[in-house]
Amino acid sequence: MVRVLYFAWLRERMGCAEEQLEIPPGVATVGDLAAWLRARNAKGEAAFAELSTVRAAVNQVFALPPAPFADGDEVAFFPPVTGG
Amino acid sequence: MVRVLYFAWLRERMGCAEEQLEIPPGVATVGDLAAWLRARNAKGEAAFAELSTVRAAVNQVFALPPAPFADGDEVAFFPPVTGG
Amino acid sequence: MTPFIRVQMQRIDVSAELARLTAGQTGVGGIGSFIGFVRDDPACPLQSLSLEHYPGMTEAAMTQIATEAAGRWPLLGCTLIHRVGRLVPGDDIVLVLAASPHRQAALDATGFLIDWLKTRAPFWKQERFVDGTERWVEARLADDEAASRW
Amino acid sequence: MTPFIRVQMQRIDVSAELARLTAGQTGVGGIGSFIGFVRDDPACPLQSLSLEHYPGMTEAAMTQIATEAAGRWPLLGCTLIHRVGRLVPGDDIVLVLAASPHRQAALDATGFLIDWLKTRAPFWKQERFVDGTERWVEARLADDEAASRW
Repeated sequence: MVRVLYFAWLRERMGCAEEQLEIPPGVATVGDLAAWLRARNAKGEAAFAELSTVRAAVNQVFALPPAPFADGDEVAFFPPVTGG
Repeated sequence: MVRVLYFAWLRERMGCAEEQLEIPPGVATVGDLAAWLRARNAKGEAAFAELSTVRAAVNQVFALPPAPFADGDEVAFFPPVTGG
Repeated sequence: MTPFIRVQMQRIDVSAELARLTAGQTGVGGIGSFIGFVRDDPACPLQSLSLEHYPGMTEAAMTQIATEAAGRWPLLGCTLIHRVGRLVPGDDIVLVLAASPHRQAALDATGFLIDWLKTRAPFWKQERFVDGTERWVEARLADDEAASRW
Repeated sequence: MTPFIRVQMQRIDVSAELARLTAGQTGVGGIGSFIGFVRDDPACPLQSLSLEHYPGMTEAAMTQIATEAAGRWPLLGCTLIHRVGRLVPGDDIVLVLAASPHRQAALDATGFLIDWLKTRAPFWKQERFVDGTERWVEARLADDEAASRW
């Protein structure tokens, strides 16, 4: 199981802030996971439509699409940050 | 008459914070005045010994040695500033 | 140097934070500071700004940013406070304080901290305008460029 | 923009000055700030620092420095407060605040204001050490260089 979090407009488009997901074999990187979520349903398609504006973190550390994740990890998706 | 002010170690060496002075003919610039004060007495000699470390203002505006001054003006001498 | 990091809902008490930063120190020559505010744009009047963050990761990222600054400048202390929740124009959003024996280090570290905080800490802003429309603020290229100078 | 300029004996109340600077404004996006302190050097323990100034000229010079900054950056307000009299280690000496719609302008103006204040406003510092000796602080070439960058 992987804990997946969504923030800002990704949260709005996904319709939830987080979910526990059973990840199918072959989905091993952050990029794989985004593509799988996009293909999964209409909400995923809306949230991950523009992959260039989606950022991610694995276990609360920024991660690029090639970054791997494993069972038990926390993966978050969000837009580019706009604090300060 | 010219009002002459001294600050910091120039004040200490001159032994006063200000004086009203009758300026002799030919003493027309800030540099002339410094040279005249230096030659006037032992205190002036001590205060103006190192002219390169003396700064000046005429009527409360920084002035270089060639700057002229006139009767009724306020001329100040002081070390390089060290505020902030 | 242990940075003081906090994400909070309430207004930022700058005097209290300055007192905390300087408590027991006599080696401080200067403190640089930046305070960010919710700015109103008369052309498009803002009703409120909602700030969301990623609890846990935010504090870790802020600590890492402060640690990076401490590695680059001789800091005696630094403070990073960021508000979340619903803010209105004129409200403070963020406070950065950097204390150093030297003025230039304090000022440079302050600029670095706010530039990195804007681009490397997980906060997101949503604007709500007087006409009822809402939009998520987009990241500015200029902010990335400012951060990449360091 | 009318700068707020003051030479004073008493401690500087930063919160009060921030409130004064932002009163009635909603266009402020950021305030940059620098606070200078009397720093103690363990190698040569300082008992006190006496600050002398040139009344009248000081305020005029500070106003001119603020005016110069307002000509270079889009400032909505700025505050320059400098203490005089006898100070001890840990005391604040100087406060610079610069408010702007934009963060970088606020930070750059802050750096400019403190650099110029150090080199163009008539203040002089005399140090008194714990061993009873006194000396007038000499102007630092580094300060002139910092000021001439602008």
